[in-house]
Amino acid sequence: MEAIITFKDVSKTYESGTHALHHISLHVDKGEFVFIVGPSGAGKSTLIKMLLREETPTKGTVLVNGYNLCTMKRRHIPAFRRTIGVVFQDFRLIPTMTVYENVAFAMQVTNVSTKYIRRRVPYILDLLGLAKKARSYPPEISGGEQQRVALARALVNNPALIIADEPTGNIDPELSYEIVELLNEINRCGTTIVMVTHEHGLVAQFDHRVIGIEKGRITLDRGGKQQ
Amino acid sequence: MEAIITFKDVSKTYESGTHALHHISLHVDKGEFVFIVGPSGAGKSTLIKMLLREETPTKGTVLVNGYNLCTMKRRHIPAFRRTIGVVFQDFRLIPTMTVYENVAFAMQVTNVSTKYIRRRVPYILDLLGLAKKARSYPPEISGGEQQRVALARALVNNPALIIADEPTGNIDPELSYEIVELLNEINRCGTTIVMVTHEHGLVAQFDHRVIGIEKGRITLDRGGKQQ
Amino acid sequence: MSLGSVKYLIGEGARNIRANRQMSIASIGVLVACMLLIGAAVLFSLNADAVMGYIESQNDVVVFVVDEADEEEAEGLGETLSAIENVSSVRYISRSEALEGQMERLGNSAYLMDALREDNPLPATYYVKVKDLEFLADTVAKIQALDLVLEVNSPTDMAATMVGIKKAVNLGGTAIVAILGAVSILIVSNTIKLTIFNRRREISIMKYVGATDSFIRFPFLVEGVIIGLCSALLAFGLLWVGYYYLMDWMSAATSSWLQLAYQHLIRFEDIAYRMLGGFCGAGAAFGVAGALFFVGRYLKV
Amino acid sequence: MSLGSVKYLIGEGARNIRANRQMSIASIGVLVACMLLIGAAVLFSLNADAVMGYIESQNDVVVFVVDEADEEEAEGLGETLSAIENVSSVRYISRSEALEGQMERLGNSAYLMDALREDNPLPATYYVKVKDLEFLADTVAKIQALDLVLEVNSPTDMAATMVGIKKAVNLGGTAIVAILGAVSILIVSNTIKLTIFNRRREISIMKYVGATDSFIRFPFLVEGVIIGLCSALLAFGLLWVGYYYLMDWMSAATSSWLQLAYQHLIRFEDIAYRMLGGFCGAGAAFGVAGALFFVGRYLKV
Ligand SMILES: Nc1ncnc2c1ncn2[C@@H]1O[C@H](COP(=O)(O)OP(=O)(O)OP(=O)(O)O)[C@@H](O)[C@H]1O
Ligand SMILES: Nc1ncnc2c1ncn2[C@@H]1O[C@H](COP(=O)(O)OP(=O)(O)OP(=O)(O)O)[C@@H](O)[C@H]1O
Ligand SMILES: [Mg+2]
Ligand SMILES: [Mg+2]
Repeated sequence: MEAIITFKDVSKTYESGTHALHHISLHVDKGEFVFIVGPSGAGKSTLIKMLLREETPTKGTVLVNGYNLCTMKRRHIPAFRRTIGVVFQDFRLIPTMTVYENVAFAMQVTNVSTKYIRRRVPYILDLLGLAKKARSYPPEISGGEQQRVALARALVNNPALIIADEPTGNIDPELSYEIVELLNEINRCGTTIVMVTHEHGLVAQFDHRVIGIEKGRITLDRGGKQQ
Repeated sequence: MEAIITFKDVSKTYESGTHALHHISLHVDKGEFVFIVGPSGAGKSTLIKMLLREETPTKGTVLVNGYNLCTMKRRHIPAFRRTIGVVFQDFRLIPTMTVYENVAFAMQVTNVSTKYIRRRVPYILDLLGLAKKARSYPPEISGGEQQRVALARALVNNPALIIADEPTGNIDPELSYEIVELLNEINRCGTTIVMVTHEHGLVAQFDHRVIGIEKGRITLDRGGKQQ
Repeated sequence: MSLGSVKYLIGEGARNIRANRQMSIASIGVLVACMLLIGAAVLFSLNADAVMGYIESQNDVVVFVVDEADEEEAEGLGETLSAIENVSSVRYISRSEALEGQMERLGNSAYLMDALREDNPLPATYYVKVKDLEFLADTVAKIQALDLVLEVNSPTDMAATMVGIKKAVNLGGTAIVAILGAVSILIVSNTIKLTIFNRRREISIMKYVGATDSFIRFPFLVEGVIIGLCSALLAFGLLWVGYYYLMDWMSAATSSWLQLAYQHLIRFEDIAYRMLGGFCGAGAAFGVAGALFFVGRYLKV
Repeated sequence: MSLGSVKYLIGEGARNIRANRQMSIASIGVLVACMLLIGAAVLFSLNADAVMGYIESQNDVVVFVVDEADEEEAEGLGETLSAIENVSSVRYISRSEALEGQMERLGNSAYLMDALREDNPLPATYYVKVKDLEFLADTVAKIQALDLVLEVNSPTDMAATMVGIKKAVNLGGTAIVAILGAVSILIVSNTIKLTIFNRRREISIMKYVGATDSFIRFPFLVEGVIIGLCSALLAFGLLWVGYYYLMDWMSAATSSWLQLAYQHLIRFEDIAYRMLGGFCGAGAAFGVAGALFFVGRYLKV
């Protein structure tokens, strides 16, 4: 199958001197659902940030969605990022925008019609149980609600690739299950999903590929039984 | 036993009109270990914020550590807060201070000797596996590391009451277990602990009192077998 | 960008002003303060220039006519004088008028000169006003070369002084406005920096969601231009009111000096359009500078 | 607070300047700009005052002595005049000196007055300088009342003008400094607001950890005072250098008017201490204002 994510011998050393990733090589095919697990500080978020070109590798090559992130021009980054939906570990909601505006913003940048935005955003918010919070500002909602807004923003554009860095860390187990079920549903329609999680329960319930990272190295790469 | 936390018929309605808590009455005795569980948006963080006087109840009375939080003078708040160690759901680390300084700051405000601070802070950081990150700034460390810094800050003053709002949401299960084990240890020495968590696994492993909150009401209050 | 996008982005700019109220108010305060300073300096230097011009025009070149000249010849000289390029006006004082003037000037001691009435030693005189004091020496030389001219007394020293003062006023005014301008740019750009620094996280989040640089900049531009134009109007209004109060106060002043100055002050209406234009331009530049120069550094994520 | 705490808090203040480099630089820029403006205005108005004072001192009251007075009597009058309160100096011109002076003033036309040599109609004269033109009328009345005084010609109109201009310069100078001061306070307080607004989250976190208001304020105070004092020194140095260059330029100027003005300008050293004091005071006030007024609103958590 066609690869949507390719890491070729990628290493990352932060300016502070921390070696976050060591010689990572990795393929994720179109349509896969990948869990990334590992202890705190292992380098999971660093890997995710690399996929978004928030960080660039110190060594090696990263290819995502057909873009070579190491050689791409700065002006092509926005177009590239629009092909991806991301849930950040620290949410990254804009505090001066309401929940609705935060989600709508991700659509506005893609140049779709206002009419479509007006229909799509409430639909997604409703899907994640946020309908009542549409007009609240991020600091006025609970941690779990904020996390779901971040998720809503990642889903709203129907991206080909969804990257989620612990999208259920602040959410109760029942809702977490529903959310992964939703992602599973989306995955079935062909969207590739990469999800970092600490919840072994979820990983066990959904039988997908699992990549384990420890101290910046891949220590586990187990395919799900669907493969 | 003596009560350290007392909620008397507390209701909270936010300015936005959200009824976050309805007629909550609650006692926590000195030396107890209490898990608070419940779905996202149930009002757990609101309850925690009330304990810290970050929010004041719309109706009812809150007594913590011998202070009546509804009638206390503004100038007594700092002294009151120093008797409590808190892990916030959103960490609340100061981004312009290093990890070390963030933890040391909580000690500086209590007026203890510099010598003691210099000994105590590295000890606590080491205990939480943060020794190597002491000189990093919060935006330069991983989510789980940030969460542990917040925990270190809560523990460093040996407070009589520790309040933790999802202190393990960003931490892998093994480390989470160790952290709750650590809190358990501290609890055995007489410290009262109130911990909000979504991880049913942890709640099951440590057999303590569990308070369940749903839609702003207490729906469950089950004593652990120690009681 | 589609029309929908542009509409959205303009709306965003307007919304941001409300969302960042504290910053908007602070920016407007700083901008108005700077514009007021510059506006006041411009008004002051234009007025000083006008008053100096008036004082300059009060200086006469004194031309003594030879005693031999009769009335007709003297008149002819007057016409010749008027024809000289740099001469703006000519006033004739006959010999007897000159004596009377002299006596008048002595005041109560005038009788001392009574003895001179019979044999008037004073010559007939032309008081000549020149257009531009800077070319006074030239003009005096031309007059001196004329027939019937006994003697030319020119206020060379006074002229040098006046030319000096006028140059100083011009130079000083320009310098003050330039310095205020430079200082204002420093202050305003620091304010813009602070305001945008405050929102660096917001900007980086937008980039991570896939916004292009111009998509992020445009609302900043709209916001800055709105704030700039509001400040321009506010500063213009305040300056107008302040100037009118000042004029009012001067017109009521008893000092003849202030009265004299008052009559030669420029009216606000005379420069209102240019000033409003300048303010609005500066205000708009505020928005452009903010969006183009200062947002840029936070876009590199 | 213990000594350890105070040391820690001072250290925090210094550290914050580095930690918030962007904001510190912006604040210093704004402060220096404002101080430069005010300092320049103060220097200008003090100098204008000094020059006006010199010009004022050039005005003479002319006292004509009666013809009957002999040399001795005239000298006596001089002493009496000097003794009058508001009189600063007295200069005597005898009758013959007066005539020669008159002739000199006529320049080449002096021969016109040759006839008067025999029967000099001009009186002996005292040129009296007064200390304060404002009380000129009083002084003139006193002189008029003296014996041997034939006539007093006083520059009443000139005096009124000079008094008017001096008042205007004083008033204008004070007004400019006051307005600049007010504008600066507006600008600086807006800058402080922005800087502290930027750190509202930090402040609230400190409160949640149990810091008292004063514990949070103290580092802001230290930080503000350090920034204020740095700005004061910077502004003072820049002003000093600038003033010296200006003086240098004026001393080299060929215009006699500028030369004259130059000789009566005040030296920077004469006001350096007061100005440095003022700047440092304003700088320190910056820190105090920031810590006391503007931090306050974010402490209420
Ligand atoms: N911006 C940065 N500068 C320097 N070091 C960093 C930076 N970000 C992360 N690190 C370090 O790199 C290592 C890997 O961090 P990363 O965020 O990838 O961990 P993680 O696997 O996501 O952990 P967690 O589960 O706690 O989120 C950690 O040691 C961290 O301290
Ligand atoms: N500052 C606020 N202003 C208005 N509404 C708020 C505010 N904070 C919380 N709420 C609302 O109050 C309700 C309870 O919020 P709370 O943060 O207590 O939930 P929680 O139990 O902590 O949820 P989570 O598990 O997601 O953190 C939610 O509906 C939330 O949207
Ligand atoms: Mg992470
Ligand atoms: Mg919560």
